[in-house]
Amino acid sequence: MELSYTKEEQEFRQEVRAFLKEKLPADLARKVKESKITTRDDMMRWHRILYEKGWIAPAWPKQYGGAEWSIIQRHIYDEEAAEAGAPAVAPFGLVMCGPVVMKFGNQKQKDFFLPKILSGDIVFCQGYSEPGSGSDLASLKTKAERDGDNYRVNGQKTWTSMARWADWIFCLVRTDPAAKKQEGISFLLIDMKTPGIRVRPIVTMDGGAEINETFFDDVIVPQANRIGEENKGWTYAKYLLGNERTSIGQVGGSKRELKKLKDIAKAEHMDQSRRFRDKVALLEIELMALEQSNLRMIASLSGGKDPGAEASILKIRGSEIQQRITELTFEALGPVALPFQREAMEEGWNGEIVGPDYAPPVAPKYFNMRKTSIYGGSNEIQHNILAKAVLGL
Amino acid sequence: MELSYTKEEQEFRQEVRAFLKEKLPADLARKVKESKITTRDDMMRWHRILYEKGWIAPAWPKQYGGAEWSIIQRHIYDEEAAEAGAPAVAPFGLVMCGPVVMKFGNQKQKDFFLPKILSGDIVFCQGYSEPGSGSDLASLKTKAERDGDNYRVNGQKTWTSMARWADWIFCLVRTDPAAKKQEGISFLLIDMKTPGIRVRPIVTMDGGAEINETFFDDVIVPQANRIGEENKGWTYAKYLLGNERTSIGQVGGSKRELKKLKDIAKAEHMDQSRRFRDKVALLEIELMALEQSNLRMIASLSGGKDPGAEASILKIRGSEIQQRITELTFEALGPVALPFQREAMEEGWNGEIVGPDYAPPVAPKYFNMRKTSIYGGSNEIQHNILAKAVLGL
Amino acid sequence: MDFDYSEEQRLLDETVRRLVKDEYEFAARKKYLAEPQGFSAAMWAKYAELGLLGLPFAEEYGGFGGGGIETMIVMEALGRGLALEPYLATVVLGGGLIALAGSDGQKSDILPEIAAGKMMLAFAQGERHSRFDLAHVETTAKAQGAGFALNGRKTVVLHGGAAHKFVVSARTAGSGNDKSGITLFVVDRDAKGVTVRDYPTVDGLRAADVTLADVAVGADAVLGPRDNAYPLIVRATDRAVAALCAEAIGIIETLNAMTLDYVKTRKQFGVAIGSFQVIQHRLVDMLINAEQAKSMEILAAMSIDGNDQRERERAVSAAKVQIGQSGRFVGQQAIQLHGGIGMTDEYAAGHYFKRLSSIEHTFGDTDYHLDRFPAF
Amino acid sequence: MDFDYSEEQRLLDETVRRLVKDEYEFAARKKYLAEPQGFSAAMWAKYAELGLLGLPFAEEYGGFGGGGIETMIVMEALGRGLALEPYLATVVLGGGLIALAGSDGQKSDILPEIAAGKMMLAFAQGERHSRFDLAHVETTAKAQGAGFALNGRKTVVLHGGAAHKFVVSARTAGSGNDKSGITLFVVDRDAKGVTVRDYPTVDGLRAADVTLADVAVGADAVLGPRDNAYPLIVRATDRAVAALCAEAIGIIETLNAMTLDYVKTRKQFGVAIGSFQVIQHRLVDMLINAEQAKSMEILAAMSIDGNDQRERERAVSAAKVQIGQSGRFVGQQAIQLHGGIGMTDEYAAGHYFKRLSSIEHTFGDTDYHLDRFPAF
Repeated sequence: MELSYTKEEQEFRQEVRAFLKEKLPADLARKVKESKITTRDDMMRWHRILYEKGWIAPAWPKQYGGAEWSIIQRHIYDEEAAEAGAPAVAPFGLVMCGPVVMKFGNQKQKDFFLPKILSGDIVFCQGYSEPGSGSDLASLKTKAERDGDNYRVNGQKTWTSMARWADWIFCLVRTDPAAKKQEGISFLLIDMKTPGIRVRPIVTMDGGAEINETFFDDVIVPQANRIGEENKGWTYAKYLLGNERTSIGQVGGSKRELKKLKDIAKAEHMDQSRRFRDKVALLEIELMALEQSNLRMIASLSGGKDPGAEASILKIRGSEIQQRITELTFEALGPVALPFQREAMEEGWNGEIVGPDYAPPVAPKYFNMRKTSIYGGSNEIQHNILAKAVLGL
Repeated sequence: MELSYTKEEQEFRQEVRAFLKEKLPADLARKVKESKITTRDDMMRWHRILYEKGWIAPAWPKQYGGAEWSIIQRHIYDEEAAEAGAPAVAPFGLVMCGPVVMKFGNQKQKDFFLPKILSGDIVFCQGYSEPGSGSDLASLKTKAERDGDNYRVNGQKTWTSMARWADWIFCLVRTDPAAKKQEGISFLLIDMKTPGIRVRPIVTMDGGAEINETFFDDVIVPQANRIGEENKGWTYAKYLLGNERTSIGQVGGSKRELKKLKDIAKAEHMDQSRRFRDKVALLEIELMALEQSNLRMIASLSGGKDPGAEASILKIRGSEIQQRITELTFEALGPVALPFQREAMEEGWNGEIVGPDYAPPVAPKYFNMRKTSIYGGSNEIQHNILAKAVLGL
Repeated sequence: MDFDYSEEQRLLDETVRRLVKDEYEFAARKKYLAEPQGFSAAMWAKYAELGLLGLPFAEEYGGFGGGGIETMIVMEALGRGLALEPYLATVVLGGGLIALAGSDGQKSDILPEIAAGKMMLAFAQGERHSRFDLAHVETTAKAQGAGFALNGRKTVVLHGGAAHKFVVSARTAGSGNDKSGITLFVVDRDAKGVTVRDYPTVDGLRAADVTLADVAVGADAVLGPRDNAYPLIVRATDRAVAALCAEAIGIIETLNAMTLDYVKTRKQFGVAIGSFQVIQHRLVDMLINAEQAKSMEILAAMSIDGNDQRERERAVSAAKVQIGQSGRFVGQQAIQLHGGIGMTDEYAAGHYFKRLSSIEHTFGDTDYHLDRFPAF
Repeated sequence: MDFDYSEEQRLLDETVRRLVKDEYEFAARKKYLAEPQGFSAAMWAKYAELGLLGLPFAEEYGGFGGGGIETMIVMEALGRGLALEPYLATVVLGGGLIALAGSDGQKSDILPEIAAGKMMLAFAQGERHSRFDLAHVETTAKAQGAGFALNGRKTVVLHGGAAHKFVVSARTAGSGNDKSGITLFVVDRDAKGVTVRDYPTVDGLRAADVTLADVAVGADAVLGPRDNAYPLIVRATDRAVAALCAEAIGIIETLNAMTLDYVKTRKQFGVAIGSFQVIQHRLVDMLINAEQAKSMEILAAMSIDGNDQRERERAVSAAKVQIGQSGRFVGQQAIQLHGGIGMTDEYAAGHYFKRLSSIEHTFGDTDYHLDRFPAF
């Protein structure tokens, strides 16, 4: 047993660190660290830098232009990028759709999509959830009817993150309404510029609008844009959901946010409060434990084992920790967190902030992070998964 | 709205207080306050004193020799008795079986049992639970077969508190094995001296033996000792379980125990610990809230409303509070709570105690009180009841 | 012992509940939010009409002599509708301070105007570094002629933007967070040197930063005892806390009802999610939290008019702790059980959750009140 | 980065797990409890035979040079069986102190004897008013001739009754809870003036009060630096805490397995109670608690041999906090889900629960270690 990294892994960490120091634009890192609103341009700027370095797709095989890193290398990169304040890269093409195209797409689809996902020329968004489907994803109703060489798609997707930024959407659609619910689903790639697609932003309670409703009204999609076989989409969808379970606990991001919580608490003299110190200590211990649990899982994965359902543990505790950090930051600030100053979170705003500079995002973030125990399979669903798959109940 | 008691109620409280001051034997009160083991003699000594005063059956009508107190008077008495350290009076005859005899028994049964329950000449115990029945009480298997004018009873009851002290047991037995599970049950009163009854103490993890297994091996019971109709026992059993729901939260006892926790904490200088003070404060606030909730329910009962399932709230929070008090007492004592000194909890023991005088019962009590969220319908069952009856789920 | 309302209280309860039910539907509230002051001028007039704005004042000042229970009844109802108007700021806090400590002149100048719906007040107390410490006052009032010159900056003054007058705490002696040396002043919003920066708060209500630059006030602007306003501030704030607890109960009960309704109708995997045992038990825990919190709300309301300061503070702080904890649990679980829809701005649950969070951090959070509650 | 055991560690793990499985069934444990010393002399001999008693010592003293991970492996297995023998007292604490700070003479006198199973040690440290403060030492050691005279009373000395020698902390200078002025002494149990009162503890193990009345010891009884044993005590205690964490993991995992098994077989209302969703989620929470605790157990074991004191204390205290919380949750829920049967002495769950509770209050409880963990 050995806690430390191999010499090669340590060198890799140095390389990552040097790269981040040199190439990560300071204004982007500041935005991330100050929880300001990042734009599509911000995201794509960083995408291009990673693309040029050859690091945009850490898990992709080299033959498709990926970095083909080991799982430990990916973990090291994630840690360093989170600490440095690198903006998130949209996962929908690189982590979700890309691997599906690679595994189940035909040669033409691979040739067309994979290079563009890498370069950022195509940004994907995800068309899974629907109003009413919630955790019961397979109950989806958006239908695609054959129409010559095309499908005619009608229906509605919801909670579509980045729909307004995306060039394409990958969609689960019902192609056989008579079949059992998992069996009549197909996996389509749809150009967002196709007539009949309408996107409506959903404002969330924190005042942001990261998510959208996406409406499909007689949208014509070539059958050539279907991945794999008709009515086998559920298989591809499940494959997609199984990817990248090791970063599901968001340890790197939480470590960065915990550090920020401490900075804010110090500035507010809350490090003098025994009660508050205890809460932060308990949270930090939970996070230490989660980090260790994550490392254990990574070590076991890199030893060739399948984490499977156990990754649900990381999702549950990880989301609770993310939420708790924002909860305590709100507590640290107290009454001065109450003014609602969304404009102060936007780039280029020059007005005078009420309270300290770090105040505006604090309460909205607490509100917004309630989502982490809901999305991606609610924590209740994760409990069900663990009960069944790990405990055999 | 008025928090305070009426003049009459205040006078009643004074009367109770004066009585307790005069009549409650100091050695008994000390035993209770020091959590020493009380004996059958202790209990019966106090029983006789209350009997002579006419207060042994607060809820019984005067025609049967009860005090016929209002629900508020009963609450006042409970509060004062708990604070003074009066020993518990066995509830099995007075609170449980007596009212069933009164309501469903025949005249002969009333004439025989009620005066003896009052005087203490008959102490009852309860034969409901069986191994395997748990929260699913109606699944009981002990059977009573007709044999001339008698029943022949075979089977086993468990968790029988006070079985070794009791003169009689009231039992649920299966008289029609073919009927649906609630419909073939009868309610029998059985003399514990009947041949074929064997009692085996169950030692619990705290080292005590309050509870027992009671075995019935061809026990002959006259049909005259059946309450009401054959196979209608479930109706009487349910009536019994509905009694005395207002004291289910054990507020009086918890107030006394909280006070003791504070005394111990002070003696151990734990009142100097901010963390410990906070825990005690949070617990006291929960108890204040529970007391208010209890008073609200009592006021509503005395206004003629039925608390029904809402009493389950008192059971859940009340048991949690009882447990938490013992948990914090254990914490307050720390390592000196670890020596196991059961003999020091018994009367007349003159040895030298390891650690402070109040140490011996602390850890055993913590262990023992885990039962409060299990017995009388586990807290999970109480949740089920509330979900169904109050929330309509 | 009696937990039933008197006939008058029952009527009041019915009146305000009906008002909120009829006039404060979620859609109506959205419209009120868009009004210039961020709340409904028409509702304010209705409150006046129904006598709510003078409720706690003596009859001679146009009031009805109501106490803690009456305020509780009103605040609970306002909580149910997430009402936006400055009832707490004007009636409970501003008016409350005038009623508690005002001179006859101040009372007859101000209270009837409040009761009539013509004047709004705000309590300019908090400062950037005061957090919840009521004695932390850096704003100064220096003697100047027969009166005083006020200098300082107050922040997150509830409904400061709508106020015609401010009750301002300022230091006439001492420094830092000395409990003595604090004096209250009644200051016109239009007085020279007063600048008000109005902004929304995260719960949709309004607050303001109030800057005082050499604001000259007369000796008659002093409210209550000179140098010794601290106990008065504590008392008024305790009333505000009891009122906030009542508002929180209105919110908690509404969220519980909303969530119960949702789980009964929302289907997943072919059945209502309320049929899942885990969801059922969660709702039971929300119910228990609500019941415990309600008990403490009532205790605080019953204690608030008493003269035993220790008992009053104990009850109020215990209530704020209990309601802070219950409210956080209920709020978070209500969002969780609603799932995605609960996260959206167009659905009501999130707004209730935000107001509940905001109440938790107003006039002392859970830790602050835990500190004030004497365990030993 | 590697969380797999080395081949040797794997073998050790297999060996001790098998030993406990074969020899420490619950029924066997009951018999061991009834032995005169309250544990199994035969098991102790087996531990010696398998090399477990010398595991952490250098080879020259009959040991195997094992570190934190090896101790973790053994303690985890002992936890699984709720083993009664004084492994912690003799090997980890007593032997550990000798190995850390003993003179060559002390090491060669004592360590081979421990390894051979012929000598047991106990650490006589705690006193009536010390709680968890390792610097609170009232026992005195006054210079007397070339040696010292020891006076004082130690309480709840783990396995003091079985010990042949005590390592005693005593004050050679300073007072109260000064960190300096503490010296360790090796004292024979048979020395004149030593009285041992042996008793069971609530978890079924044994402890003793050790009274020292003018106990004369030579200068060669001093263990480690004179007046400056405090850092040594902290270091040895940290090892004991890491070992206790491992024992706790053995218990937690056993309780989880036992409870899982129980809910799969126990029927209520015609179905296994494990089919109820609330029970299922509870078991998942127990699993998550166990996983988080196990992560911290490993972290503590890996850190314990390091020389960075701050890192070591941080890891050890974090582990004790996590395991204290997880252990309390798992223990209480295991009893709850077992229902009545879990409350009985004849069923194993209660015994695991009691030992877990006892561990929580040994060498610093959750609050103590939370205090030692630097949040800022």
